[in-house]
Formats: sequence, structure tokens, C-alpha cells
Amino acid sequence: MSIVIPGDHFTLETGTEVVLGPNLQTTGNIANPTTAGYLVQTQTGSSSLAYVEADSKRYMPAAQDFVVGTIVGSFGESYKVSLANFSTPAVLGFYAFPNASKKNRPRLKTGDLVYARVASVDPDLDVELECFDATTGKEGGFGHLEGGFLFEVRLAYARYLLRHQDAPTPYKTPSNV
Amino acid sequence: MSQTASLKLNRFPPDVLARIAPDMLLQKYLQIGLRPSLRKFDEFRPVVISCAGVGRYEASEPNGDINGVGSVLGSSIVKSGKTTAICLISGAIVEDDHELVNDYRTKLEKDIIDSDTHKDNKNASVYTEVEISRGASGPPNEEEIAVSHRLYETIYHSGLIERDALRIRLGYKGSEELEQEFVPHTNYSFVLYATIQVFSRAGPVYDLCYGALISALRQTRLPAVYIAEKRTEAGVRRVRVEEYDLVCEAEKNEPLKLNENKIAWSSTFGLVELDRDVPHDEDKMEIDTDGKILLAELEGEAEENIDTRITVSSNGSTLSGLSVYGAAGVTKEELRKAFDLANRRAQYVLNSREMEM
Amino acid sequence: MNVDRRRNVGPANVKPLVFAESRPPAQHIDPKIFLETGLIQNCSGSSYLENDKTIIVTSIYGPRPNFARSFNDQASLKVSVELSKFLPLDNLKDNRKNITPDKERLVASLESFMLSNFQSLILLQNYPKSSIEIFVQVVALNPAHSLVYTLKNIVNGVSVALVDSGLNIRSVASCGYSGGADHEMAVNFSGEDEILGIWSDFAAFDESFDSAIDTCEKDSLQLRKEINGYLLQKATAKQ
Amino acid sequence: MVRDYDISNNEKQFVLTALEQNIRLDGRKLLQMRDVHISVSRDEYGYAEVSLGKTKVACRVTAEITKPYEDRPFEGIFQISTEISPICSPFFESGLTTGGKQSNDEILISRLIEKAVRRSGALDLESLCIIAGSKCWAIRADLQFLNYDGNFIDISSIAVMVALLHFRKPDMEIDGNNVILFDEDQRNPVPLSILHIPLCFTFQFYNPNDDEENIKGNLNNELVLLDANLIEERLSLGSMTLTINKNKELCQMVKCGGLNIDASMIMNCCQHASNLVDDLTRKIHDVIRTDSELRKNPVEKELQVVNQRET
Amino acid sequence: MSIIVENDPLDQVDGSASFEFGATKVMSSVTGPIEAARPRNELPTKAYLDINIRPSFGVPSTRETLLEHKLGQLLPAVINLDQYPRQTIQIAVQILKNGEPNDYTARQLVAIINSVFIALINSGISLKSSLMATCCSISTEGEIRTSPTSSELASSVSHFVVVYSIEDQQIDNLLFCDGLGTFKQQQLFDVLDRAASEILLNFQQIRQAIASHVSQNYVWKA
Repeated sequence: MSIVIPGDHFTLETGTEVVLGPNLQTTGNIANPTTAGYLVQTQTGSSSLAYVEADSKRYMPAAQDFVVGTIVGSFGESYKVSLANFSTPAVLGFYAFPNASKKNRPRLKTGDLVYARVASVDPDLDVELECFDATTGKEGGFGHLEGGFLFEVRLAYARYLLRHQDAPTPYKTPSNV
Repeated sequence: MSQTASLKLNRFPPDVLARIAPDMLLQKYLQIGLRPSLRKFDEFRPVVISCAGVGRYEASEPNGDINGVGSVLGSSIVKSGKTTAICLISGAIVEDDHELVNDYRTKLEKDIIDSDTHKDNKNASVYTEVEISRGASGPPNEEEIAVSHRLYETIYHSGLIERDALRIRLGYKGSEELEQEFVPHTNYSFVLYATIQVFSRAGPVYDLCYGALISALRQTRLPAVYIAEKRTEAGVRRVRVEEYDLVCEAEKNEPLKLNENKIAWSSTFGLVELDRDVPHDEDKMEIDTDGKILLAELEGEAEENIDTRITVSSNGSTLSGLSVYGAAGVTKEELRKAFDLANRRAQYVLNSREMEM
Repeated sequence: MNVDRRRNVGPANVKPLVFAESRPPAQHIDPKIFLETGLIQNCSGSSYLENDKTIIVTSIYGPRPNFARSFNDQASLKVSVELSKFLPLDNLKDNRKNITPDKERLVASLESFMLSNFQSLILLQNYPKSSIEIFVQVVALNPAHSLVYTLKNIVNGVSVALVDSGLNIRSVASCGYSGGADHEMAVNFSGEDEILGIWSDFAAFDESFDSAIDTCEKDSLQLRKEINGYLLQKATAKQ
Repeated sequence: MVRDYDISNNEKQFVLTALEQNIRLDGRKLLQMRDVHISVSRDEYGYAEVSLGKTKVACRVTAEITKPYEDRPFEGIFQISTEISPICSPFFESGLTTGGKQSNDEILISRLIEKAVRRSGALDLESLCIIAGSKCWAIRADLQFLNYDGNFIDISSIAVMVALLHFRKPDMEIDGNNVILFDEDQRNPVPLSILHIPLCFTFQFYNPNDDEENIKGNLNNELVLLDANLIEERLSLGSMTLTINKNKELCQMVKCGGLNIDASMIMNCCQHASNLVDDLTRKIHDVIRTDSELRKNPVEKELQVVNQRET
Repeated sequence: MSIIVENDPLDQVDGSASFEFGATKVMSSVTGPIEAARPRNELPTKAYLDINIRPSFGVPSTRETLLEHKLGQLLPAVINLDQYPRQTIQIAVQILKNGEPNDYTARQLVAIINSVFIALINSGISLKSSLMATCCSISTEGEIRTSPTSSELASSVSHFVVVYSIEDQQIDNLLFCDGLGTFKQQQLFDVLDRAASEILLNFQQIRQAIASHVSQNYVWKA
């Protein structure tokens, strides 16, 4: 794998389906990395995948990511959840919990930790979180986290840990101790 | 219930389109070889330089008596298109301290080394404050500060004003030479200040302010200064403080010496790529230019949206104070074109009758 | 130590220029005024008034939306007076208080006088939820002009700018001046023989006070003629 | 709007529970200070970088000749600037974007450092006088806060003192009303006259149980720790700063509100600080001594200059 | 010129770097995209750049404001600001060593631009291309010097800060040029050529610094 920086153009094969991953920008069939990192290109059948594996500190929400956030307040019928210090908070609706209804709403306080899934991301809107498994509608392990400690790690390491279940450190990050 | 929805083609007047889609409007004009400001691509706004005539040593009417009042030393009014800048220059006196701090060596060696110690600050500049009237009061905003400091920086490095030109040669009252024994130990220099007020702001403010400042400096006259008296005061706790009262002559003055070949005029250009994809009327004249179009003096919402700019000062042949920036990138060819226009513009403005005043 | 970070003020230990006065400032004041309107594009109305080496530029912004307050049934009026740097301010003394106030207090008292004058002249109720701002810039000042005389110039400048702005006003104001050896007065008249404001340093309301008012009125009538003449000429030129 | 770190209840509880057991996140004991690392510039005078764990501060001292204050004709001028740039954390907003308004933390740090160093007379101001009433040295110490991990106060006092000790001003001679300054090549620059080295020690107070217990006075099991890191500082219920020098003289003691604490605890804190101040002072002196030894021997320098001139 | 780059020395910001060449040293940090501190900084279609530059000594003045302004003119050419609507990208710069006379800012501006670029890379913010800045001066004899020293600057007739974008290891576009003092048209073109080859040469060092930092972040890949 080679290390690329912005400006290192490479040509995408035409005629085949190419799935573009993070940190790439294209004009026509020319792709340009938007940050420095490892260029990953893999071929699976007729389609190929290209992305730049880059490390950074600030978490940028992406749909279907599993995240741990801190409740920083509530607004209308939803909580505001901080995913990274000083970032725009994400929104977690009161009804985005399993079996939630007008009468049975979750009781979370400011400062509580929640484990959630990123439901939708649009740069022009607030990020939305959900605390249930999208396929089953059940709890799926999401919700309020009690006890333990929150460790901040660099994003590349977090991804590494998520992909390698046998990693020599606690399983999930941010994780419970 | 049958209703048909129809999409109506929306038409916006140019000023509305300029606000909601400035790039679109600009492209529509460029396609037919015009600019939103209706000037030719390389055409500048007309500029009128006049004497404000409010300086102490200036006369308010041609051939009239000098005003003889106030502390303004030079002034100018420059009008470019609809925008006006009024520049006033004043001054103060400062005790030269560079002798003191940079004169590292012992007295014996002073003469040998003097030649190379003062090289670094042979230039002087004008402490400038630009104020753009915009219907709000308060401290200067970022743009005003940037323009002000840019003027200071450009004048300083251009070498227009030498430090020596501001040095005060002290005399006695009524212009007699000062006798050697009364010459104070310290040297004095003038410090120049300028304030520039911009009204009806449109187009490049920097160019206008530069023009106003240069024009005012050309009108600036420095007073003759004499020592009125030497005071030795007993200050706090009986510390003796030696003070000189320096007085400026009411009428006697001499013009501020400028390096004539450094007098320049500043021009700003925008660089924009012609977008062939923007729909336009087929039958209209098509301009043939590949690459980017150079527009002189951007004005108005649609044009000022262009973010690739070239600003350069020229005395007609030599350049100074260059600023180039923009995402589009600038080629040498484009620079050459801009420089040629800036040179011609400077020759025209600097030699015009108004500039002579 | 507080330093102004937004201005390039130069070295700190400077001495101001002190000029030897070879001749007393001219006592004769030339009453001729030069008027021009509409010089400033990006505002509702503007005027340029030049009188005997004093230059006053007025610009009026508004009515524009007022977000500062939740609701007001009439426009809020704000007057800002700015004295340019380097102006000879020695003669701008407030004789009513027998002190030479600093620049800020001087400006504040000018602003409050103008505010009370024009508040009753502009039909503010026609512009609810809005704000109207008047900016007066004294660009150049004849050192022979006193505070009261400058005030007169400022008021007339604002008055012309108001007409240029097209804002609803009851009438065109014009301000007259009367200056004696020891007393000065400026009176602002609306068109209907009504006094909008008086600035005077008279201690008692005696005959001299009355005669000063009369002088002001005459002066104001003369000025009104000039202002109206200019405005008419401007209006016909437009057609 | 004030931005702050979002610290979860879980983290808060974890830290406090650990503190109760005399354990801190970084493995220190409650009253243990992080390692102080000091480095000074080799090629210029008056520049020091100090780190305390991850907290990092630099200080630059500069001098110029100016006119003394009217009411203090025999004294020079000494200023310390403590503006915090967002470079050390987005938690601190820059002065200009907030319209010149400083944050509370910034004001607190600047006041404490001002009192600790300037008012305690660490720098001999009278030695900065050149010609009474007309010329004196103005010494300026600019603190540059580079990384925030708690305890800016203590590290600032160290940085300012090291930079002052490291600084040399040009040597000079007075000839009537003229001042002649000597270049570094000509005469060795001279150090400032430092009268003592005041150092700050900041203690943070916590109550893992209930605040009310403290006020009622039944139970006083509040915890005290020294040299807090970021999360400890954000969770603190009150703090106290002691400024003390090698002679065990207390120069300043500040406790602005916060948790009520037992009076006897103050004595314990003083005792603890006075035990630490010796080591820290020695460390500072060591750094300065090593630096001056590393610099060229003055005689050698003189000869070099002479040689250069002859060739 | 010999360049010393320190990658990500700071802990609390999203990306940081120090850049040192000759007697000039600058430390820069980038944080973002973060929530706008006040509503007026929220731009509906792109990120707001909050730039803050602090001098090596003394309080920030109009000199630093102009430097901030210049940086603000350059950066939109490389940052994909439209990917972060309503957000703020905070850039804080601390000049550590001026390395030039007080009336000059050329060397500092070069170090600022280069360190901010590396800090931007470290922060992961989306960039359009790579870039590098360098400075040149023209002496009284008309000689061009690249990366002039303090005394060379002081005795020069004119000096320039030049920024080129770099694509595919080649010099691409002239993104920024700031020239002070007097010069002829041809002299400027010579300066641009010299600057371009200087940048091409020195960018290798920056590239290497970035690459070694990337591999450091992925130690487990080795």
C-alpha cells in the first residue's frame, strides 16, 4: 500500500463499477486524495473499491457507525449528544429507543453516556442517532452505558480495533473497562 | 379534482440574480462579451484626483493664501467611479531612538561601523487608518485593518519615503541657524499619520486608498521646526528631566521629499474562467478566448464574487506591492497581461493633469 | 497597558505638532455654503456641505429592520457624529458649561441635541419595527468656527440629507446662528415658524436673548432659501 | 457562548472513585507533581519551554529602552502577558473573536502570575533604571500557552522565572545623556537582577460524596491533590494556589471560593509545597547553569571578534 | 534550506505542526470542523475559517491581522470548505521565532503557510491539493536569493512570498504571491521560476515528514 497526499492523482478504470470510499474526490475518472494516508484499492468481482485510509482525531459521523456519546442537553423531543468535544452535537430522538412511546420515554440525564448508531448524516442537517437495531427494532445492546470509563483513541486505532477482534487491547473503543 | 401544475420559467432582474447566483449572472454577461458593470474587460473606472485644500500649508483656492491653520499637512480627494476617498495627512515629532539602540559600538569605532548598522531601516512609512463608511460605527473591522496595514507595509518597502526625508533640521525662531552649543543631544524626526475615509464603497478599496494616500503625500508639506526653549524640570522626587519645546513655524514649510520614481498607482484585476456550459443565446456575439478572462477593477456583486485576484502597483514601468491569490491559479501569461495594463494605467493616471494639481 | 490592536498607531513617545500662531484666526466668517446630495451610493440619503473650509458629510441609513428590540411601534433614531482625526478642536468649546470637554463628551452632547431635534421632525411612526441611523462626519473644520457655528452647519447638512433620503418628514429644517462678542446661539427652525431646538449660552432670557433669536431666524430664513434653491434646482435637473 | 469539554458522568465517577483510593488516572499519588521538563534556547537569550506532563508553555523575555512611568522615575518597567491562544485547546477562545474579552480562566491566570512574580518583587525594578526619569529598561515576558492538560498556573510561574533567569540584556554605558549599547560580540550581555524565585503550587479540592456534608461540617473527607491534569481540573470543586520561594517564604495564597475546606488542610498544603520548592528551584538553577556553561567562554569570544576584524 | 518539521506535537487540537527553517520557527494548529462559536460565523454553504495568529513577542497588532488576512486569501484555494457547511475550522498560529527584522513578515508567512498545511493534513480536513510556500529576495545588484536570511532581507530591494500547488509531484498552479519593494516584470518571472524549483526540491522533505507520520499512526501495519 502506498502513502498518498492531496494532489497525487490516479486514474480509475473506466467501464467497471468503482466504489469510492472516504477521502477521495473525483473529476471524471481522475481521483484525488483529500488527505494523507494509505491508498487502498481492492477488486471484488466486477466492481472495485478505492479509498484512503487516513488517521485523524476528530470523529466525523458516517451513517451506520456505532458510537458512544455524552448527553449534553435536550431540545424539544430529542437529546443533544456530543460525539466529540466542541463538535456540533448530534440529535437522538426520544422515540429512537426500542419500545419508546409518549408514556414510555427514556430517562437520561445530562452527562450520561449512550451507545448508539448513526442513523443519518447530511452536511446541511444535524446528525441523527438511534438506539435500536435497525433490522430487528430491538435493543441490540444500544442505550445508556453505566459505570466504566471513556477512553479517547485516535480514529485509525478505533477502526483497527473494530476490525481485529483479537486485538491485544480491550475490544470496543470507546469501551467499558 | 383535476388541477394541473405548471412550471413557470422564473426570470430575475440582474440585481436579484447577482445576489442569488452571482457566478451565473457573471457568466451570462461574459458569454456575450460584456461585464455586469458594463465596462470593457480591460477598462478601468474613470478616476478624478483633486486637492482637498484643507492642509495647513495648502491654499483652498488656486493662487490663494495658504490656510495657515490646523495640523493637517496634506490632503487629497480621489474619486473612482462612484467611490470617493478623502485622505488627510498629519504628523508628530519623535525623538530618534534608533541611534540609541542600534549604536552598539564604542564611540571610537562608531564611524567605521555606522555605514552598515543603519542599512536595515533607511525607509519610513505612514501610519494609516482606513475607514470605510458602511452605516455602522465602532472599531475598524478586519478588512479596514488589513487595507491600512497593507498600505503601511507597501509604502515602507517601496522606498517612497526615506527616513532622512523626515529628519528635522532644527533652527531658531525665524529660521536662523542653531548655534552648535545649543544643539540638543538627540535628533528628532517627523512621524506621519494618515486617515482615509471611503464613501460609497464599490470596487477595489485598496487601489483607491493607495491612490488617495500617494496623492496626499505629494501635497504634503512639513513645517520648519525650531527650539523655543530648553526646560530643565524638577519632576517627581526631584529628578531632573531635560525637555525641549519644539515649535513648528506657522507658515514656513517645505514639501515632503518623496522618491519621485517610486510614485506608483495600484490596479486590481480579477481572473475568471469562461464557463462554456452556461446556457446562452446562440445568436449573440461569442467571444473567443481560451482560458481565463482578465477583468480590470471588479465592481458590483457579480464581479466581486470572483476570488482570483491580482493587485499590483506600478510607476509606469517598475512594479511594487504585488498581491496574487486565488484557487484558479495564475499563469505568467496572465500576470504579464495584468502588468502591462497596470503599467499603462499608471502612466495615464500619474501623468494626467489632475495629478499635477 | 491597553494598546489599540486594531490600529497601527506608530511609536508611543511622540510629541504632537505645536504651531506658532503668527496671525489670529480669521474672525470673518464666510456664510456661503456649497451643497451636494446623493454622493454616497450605499445609503438612503446623503449630503455634502462645505462652508468656509468646514466640510461635513452626512449619510442616512434606513429605514432598515431593527433586530435589537423585540417590537417597537415606531422607528428608533440614532445619530452618530464623528470628528475626523487631525481636526483643530481648540475652538470647539461648550460655553454653556464653561469647560473644554474632551472629544467624547463633545460628540455626545452634539448627538443628543441632534437626536431631540430630529426625533420630532421625522415621522418615525410611519416606520414601525425599523431603525434609522444618521451618520455625520466632520471631515474638515475651519479652526475659526466655534462649536455653535459648527452645530449649525451639521444641522443643515443633516436636513438636506433627510430630504435626499426620501424619509417622511414634517418639513425641512434649517438652522440659524447668531454670534455676539460673548454669547452665541443656534436655533433650529422647522418650516412653520416652529423652533425645534435651541443651543445657547445665554444666562438670562433678556432682550439680547430675544434679539439673538431674531438674528437666528433671519439667518435660518436665508439658509432655507439656499437649501430650497438647491433642492429645486436638483429636482428640476432630474426631470 | 462558552465552549466546554463534555465530560460524562461515567468519567466523573470513575475519576472520583479512583481518587478516593489515592489513585490518579496517570498513576500518580494525590500530592505528586508531574515531571517538570525545562529547556532553554541555545542561540538566544530569554527563551524557555517548560512542560508538565502534556501541559506545555513557552516564555520569551524581551527588553527595550523606554521612558519610565512619571510617578516612578527610578524604576524600570516589567510586564507579563498571559493571553491564551486557542492553539492549546479550542476551549480557550482568542481575545479578538470574543471582542477583546478575556475568559475567566485567562483573567485568573494573569492575576495570579502577576501577583506571584511581579508583586512579590522577583525582578529588581530599580536595577532597570538607566537615567532617572528619562530612560529605563522595559522588560516584557510573553507567555505562549502551547498545550493544555491542566495546571497552567504552576507551569507559567516556572516558565516566567526560567526565562527571566535565562535572559541577558545588552551591556551599556552612559555618556552624558547618551546611552551606548554594546553588541553581543563586544561585551557579554548582562543578566537581570533576580531577587528570589517564587513558584506556584496549585491544589485542587474534591468531595466524592456530597457538598453539603462539608458545609454542615460533620464529615470532612474532602480530597486534595496537586498539579491536576485536564479532566481533574475540569471536575475540581475548588482550588488554592500557594506561591512560595526557596526560603520557605509564602508570597501569595489564593483560594477563590469553591469547596469549603478544613483550615488545617491549608497548613498541610503549605508544608507540602515548601518540601517541593527546593527540588524545583534546584532544577531551575541546574538548567540555567548548564546553559551558561555551554555558551562560549567570554575571552574566547573577544579574541574571535578581534581576529575577524583583522582579517 | 534545511527544514525541520514536527508532526502533531500538540494534544488538544485536531492537527498541528511546527515548521522551522533557518532562524524562523512557527507552530500551527487546526481544529475542526467544530460548532460555530457565534451565529454570525455560521455560513450557510461553507465552513468559516477562524484564523488567529500570535506574534513571538508582544500583543497581536495590525501586522498579525494582515497576516491572518493573507492566510485567509490563500486557504480557500486548498480547503474544500463547501464540504462543511455551517461549521468552523479554527486555525491558531504561534510564531516562535521571527528570524527577520520587525518590518518584514516574509519568512514568517512562509513558515505559517507550510506549518498550517501540514497541520491541515494531520487534522484530516478535506483538501484539494498539496501546496508549499517559499520566499525570495532581490538584492541591490539584482541577484535573486531563495529563503533569504534576516540580513539579506534587510538589504534587499524587494522580497516575495510564493505559494504553488503541487500535483503529481509537479509544480501546478501559482496560488499566492505577495511581493513588496520594487521590481521589474522580468525579475518577478525569474523569482517565480526560482521559487518553483526551490519548492519542488524542498517539498520532498515535507512529503517525507507527512509519510513518516502516517506510517507512525499505523504502527500495526508495519
